[in-house]
Amino acid sequence: MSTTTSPAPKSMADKAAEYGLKPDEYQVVLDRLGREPNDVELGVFSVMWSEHCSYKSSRLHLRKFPVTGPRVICGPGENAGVIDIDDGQACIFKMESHNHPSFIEPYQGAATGVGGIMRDVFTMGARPVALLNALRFGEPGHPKTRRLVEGVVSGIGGYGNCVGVPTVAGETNFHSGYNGNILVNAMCVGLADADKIFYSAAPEPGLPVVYFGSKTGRDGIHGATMSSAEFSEDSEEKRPTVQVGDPFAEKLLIEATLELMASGAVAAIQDMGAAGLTSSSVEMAGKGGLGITLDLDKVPQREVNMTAYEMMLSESQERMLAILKPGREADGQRIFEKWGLDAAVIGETNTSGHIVLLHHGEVVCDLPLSPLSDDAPLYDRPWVEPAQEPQLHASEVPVAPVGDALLKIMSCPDMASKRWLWEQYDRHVMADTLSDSSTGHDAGMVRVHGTKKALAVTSDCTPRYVKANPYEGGKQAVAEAWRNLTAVGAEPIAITDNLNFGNPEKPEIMGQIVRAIDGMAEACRELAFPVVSGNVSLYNETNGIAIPPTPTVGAVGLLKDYDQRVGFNKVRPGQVLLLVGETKGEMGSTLYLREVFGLEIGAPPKVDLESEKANGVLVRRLIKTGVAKGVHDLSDGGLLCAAADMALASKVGLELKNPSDLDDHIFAFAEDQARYLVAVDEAAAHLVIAQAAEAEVPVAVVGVATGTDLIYAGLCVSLDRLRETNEAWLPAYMAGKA
Amino acid sequence: MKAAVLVFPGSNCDRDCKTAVETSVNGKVEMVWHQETELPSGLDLIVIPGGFSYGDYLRCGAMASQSPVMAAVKREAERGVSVLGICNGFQILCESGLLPGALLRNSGLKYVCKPIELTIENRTTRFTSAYGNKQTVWMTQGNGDGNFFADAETLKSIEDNDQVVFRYVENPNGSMNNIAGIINKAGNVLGMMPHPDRAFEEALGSADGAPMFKSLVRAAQAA
Amino acid sequence: MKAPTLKAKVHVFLKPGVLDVQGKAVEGALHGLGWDGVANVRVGKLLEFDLDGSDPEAAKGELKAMCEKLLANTVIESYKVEVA
Amino acid sequence: MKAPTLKAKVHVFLKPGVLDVQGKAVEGALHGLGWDGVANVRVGKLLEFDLDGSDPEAAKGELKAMCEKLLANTVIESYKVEVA
Ligand SMILES: Nc1ncnc2c1ncn2[C@@H]1O[C@H](COP(=O)(O)OP(=O)(O)O)[C@@H](O)[C@H]1O
Ligand SMILES: [Mg+2]
Repeated sequence: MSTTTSPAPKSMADKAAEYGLKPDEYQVVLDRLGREPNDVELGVFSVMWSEHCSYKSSRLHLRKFPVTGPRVICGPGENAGVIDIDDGQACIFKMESHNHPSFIEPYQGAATGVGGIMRDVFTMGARPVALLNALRFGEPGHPKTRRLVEGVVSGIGGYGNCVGVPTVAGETNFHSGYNGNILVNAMCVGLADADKIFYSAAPEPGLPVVYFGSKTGRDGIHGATMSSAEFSEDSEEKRPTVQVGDPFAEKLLIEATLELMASGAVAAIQDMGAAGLTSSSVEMAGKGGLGITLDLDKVPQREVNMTAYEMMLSESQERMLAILKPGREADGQRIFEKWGLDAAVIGETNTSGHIVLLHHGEVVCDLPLSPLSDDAPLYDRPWVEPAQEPQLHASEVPVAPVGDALLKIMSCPDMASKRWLWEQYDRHVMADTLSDSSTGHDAGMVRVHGTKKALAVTSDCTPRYVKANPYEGGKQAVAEAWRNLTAVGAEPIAITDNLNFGNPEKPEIMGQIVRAIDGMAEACRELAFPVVSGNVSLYNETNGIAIPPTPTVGAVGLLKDYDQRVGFNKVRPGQVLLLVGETKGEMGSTLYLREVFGLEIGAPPKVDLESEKANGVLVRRLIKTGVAKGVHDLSDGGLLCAAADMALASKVGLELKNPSDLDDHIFAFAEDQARYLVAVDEAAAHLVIAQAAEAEVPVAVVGVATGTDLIYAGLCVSLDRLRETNEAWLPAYMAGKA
Repeated sequence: MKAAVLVFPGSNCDRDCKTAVETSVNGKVEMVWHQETELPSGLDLIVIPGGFSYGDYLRCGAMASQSPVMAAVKREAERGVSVLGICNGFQILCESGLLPGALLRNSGLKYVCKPIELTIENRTTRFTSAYGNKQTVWMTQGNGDGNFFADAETLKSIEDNDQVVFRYVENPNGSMNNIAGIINKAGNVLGMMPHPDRAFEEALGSADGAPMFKSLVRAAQAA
Repeated sequence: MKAPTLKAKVHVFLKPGVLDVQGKAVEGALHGLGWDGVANVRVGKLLEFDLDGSDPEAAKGELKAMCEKLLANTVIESYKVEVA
Repeated sequence: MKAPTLKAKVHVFLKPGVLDVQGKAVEGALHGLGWDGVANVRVGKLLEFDLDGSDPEAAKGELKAMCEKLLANTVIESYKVEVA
């Protein structure tokens, strides 16, 4: 066998370092190959062993997640997770980050993030039906923030709207901890028939490998390794060509892919995501235990004189790699032509166990596949128990007039209405949207087309809790997602996660990762809420400053009959408000402390998973039996803010009281977990109380719907004023006036 | 009712339109690919759906208006078949000259998606007869280029001929005279930015789109 | 052998009476940044491409046809073509 | 009295190598309409406006500053300025 080496002025070891391989990792390459790799081969190793593709720092800990369950069809390891939603139907979903690209070029970075996550979902045979996004920006006053918000939001809308998938939910936070590293996590949810799921493993030798979609250019070369490195001042200068998204091409790609699958021609398929052609071909052949040969001259190219290295590492968007069943090339041809896509048979599977690349008739890469996956670095990085914020005592909580505090919190960047943002997202295309960011529900809901079923979707994480205590914060993110699904009447089924952290080579950061995962895993186990897919984004640091730990949870639930759904938008005068769940008065790390006093202190609220479950089961029963007329979970800002949301969405006043022996400000703003505000008809209240007693779930009457004001402990604010306060901030900020 | 829904590369409300017609009036719907040169015979309605035909990259609707199927649509329109263009479909109708005017970038320069209230300005058309004396309707809309423009003379003639069918109660995009939807002089081609195809049952937040399809069924039966 | 090609430029811009919302926004933004001396901003499109052929006059005719048919919406836009 | 003004032109276009989705679509559409001889379509923006001042060289400097700050996204776009 012969390999050609490209002219290599530098030593290969230097190049390895430049491509992101550590010296000991490069040594493994040398040992396994028994020779020096050439440039192309080194490129393949470096991207396959990047943090982004190999999960080398997190893999060990990700194993703690429960990944099975009665409804799990396919857990982590494939392009996306698959769950059973009855009647032979499946839901496929995943969340993924595009943090670094979005910081550099917010529009294209966010747009291609949305495109990438959609491909992960339709690659498995699903039609995408809902999009979500979890965004974390720097503090509003930071000079870059406004432009980043503007760009990211229009990029998300620009892509999702054009492709025609509704964006139905998300979350948006602002904090100085993200000044140098914003987070853009996008989630896509799709639907497929459970017996028509497509996987990436090449099933047999001798099959044609087909490339289809857009042409390959020099976009984003080394994106995978870049997203595995820290930012420094000059990374904006050094960056490689930015990837540009073409949502129109993506739309064609979806239709063509689904049509190709329906034709029965597909044996295996994989989108070209990070590290494009390299990871897709290596994974397809590697998972199938086969080999693969590609002729790079056949790759549709957008630019002239592209090298093998450039083609293999290009991250041009909207491209797919499929392995067809024997003799089915003509089906492909017909379908690609119909949809106007570039396509070519670029190779074949074989039994060699190698990936062999030909360029201009020469072998430019010949690597055994097994070391690429089997010998991928796996690190048990040293970690230390993260510092934890101490539990606060009620006496340590400063007192503010309840009314001032409420208006401050409801108008703060995290709580202010995100209307400016979500009105740029098409939330209704596909004509199955039952609830979205605008409707007053704790989760987005889309119908399973043509049925009475609906999917409920949400994305949650409270980074300030995770920062104060990674373990409890990790638990909380999962619990809040579960609660949000429960609050609309859905059965929570499974989650995807997006773990965003700083540099794992620092023991304190690694400690955050480890403990947050521990907490999440614990909550997933207790709530029977397995993890079916996910993504890890590390090195979110600039000049040594890490982001707040942000393990975002995206969750999916099922409603068997969407007529039984509920929100907090239909509360009527005369209905009684019940608070389900116990209020001990958890004030640590609350919005109250941060927004009113500028204090980011205190242990976050504890998540008692048993009460979480019991309270949720009760609420779901109240919804199912039609007793609950309005439900809102309690989260940021506690009871009073939840009541404010409810009053605004239902356009009805609420008169609240404090039946506890806690001080009024504490009862109003404590962020104890596992709680719901539930509106019921007056006549039903005693029945609910009896049911709750039987289930040993604490419940208290806390008010009644009436009038046009929000009333509590001496506070009386009109809904108009409240609405103005809540709506004003973001549009004013974006117009440069706040 | 027998309807055809056109499908361009980049259409994304084609299925929505089909479902809307099927659900609200139990119509029979055929999907017609943009490269077809003939439409099925005996159609009561041709729907040009929303979306981003050809990515809307040059101008919204520009490339679609040149497609083979649009030549067939023009012929059918001349014969009096009902044509309904929604959102991108409205843009395509203007670009192809079947409706007067043009749709410019929204005055706020942003894509705007929200439920919106419309007044019914002309309830005598074959698209609106089933609205009875309902004064306003709710539908959602979502577009970046819904800002209706026509030169003064054209605008005057549109108004003089009662061609404005829907107006925004609150103008979301700078449209002249708050125009949300217009009809051609002959009364068989309607274009509108809001989506009746996303408002055909209460679960979607509004069923106010359904009477439009009911009106068309009536018209078809009368013909 | 490669056929001779010409370089085509097509400038498409909004007609004078048509409100240029993009231009207005750019103008507002420039003023906001302190460039008060800017006025009458108009935003147009400039398309550049290669065109087979060697006769610039014939090419111009083609370009005009492309504009009328596709590249410009003459209800709201005007165009200029150039060949080099 | 009116201050002297200059006519400014700013051409903003995608850097070479950056995928031009508009250009790609326009090219496809032109081919579809039978203009097969069209290739390498690139779509850019052309901004035209009045600018207070009488010194073209100084104006060019201003225009460049406007481009860097607002008119071009220099991560993916280049620009050319002209003053007349
Ligand atoms: N980036 C976003 N994209 C879409 N919707 C968003 C986004 N940010 C916030 N929203 C929506 O705004 C509403 C309020 O958000 P949030 O306060 O985070 O909800 P909660 O705390 O109840 O889960 C929700 O409906 C949410 O889906
Ligand atoms: Mg919530």
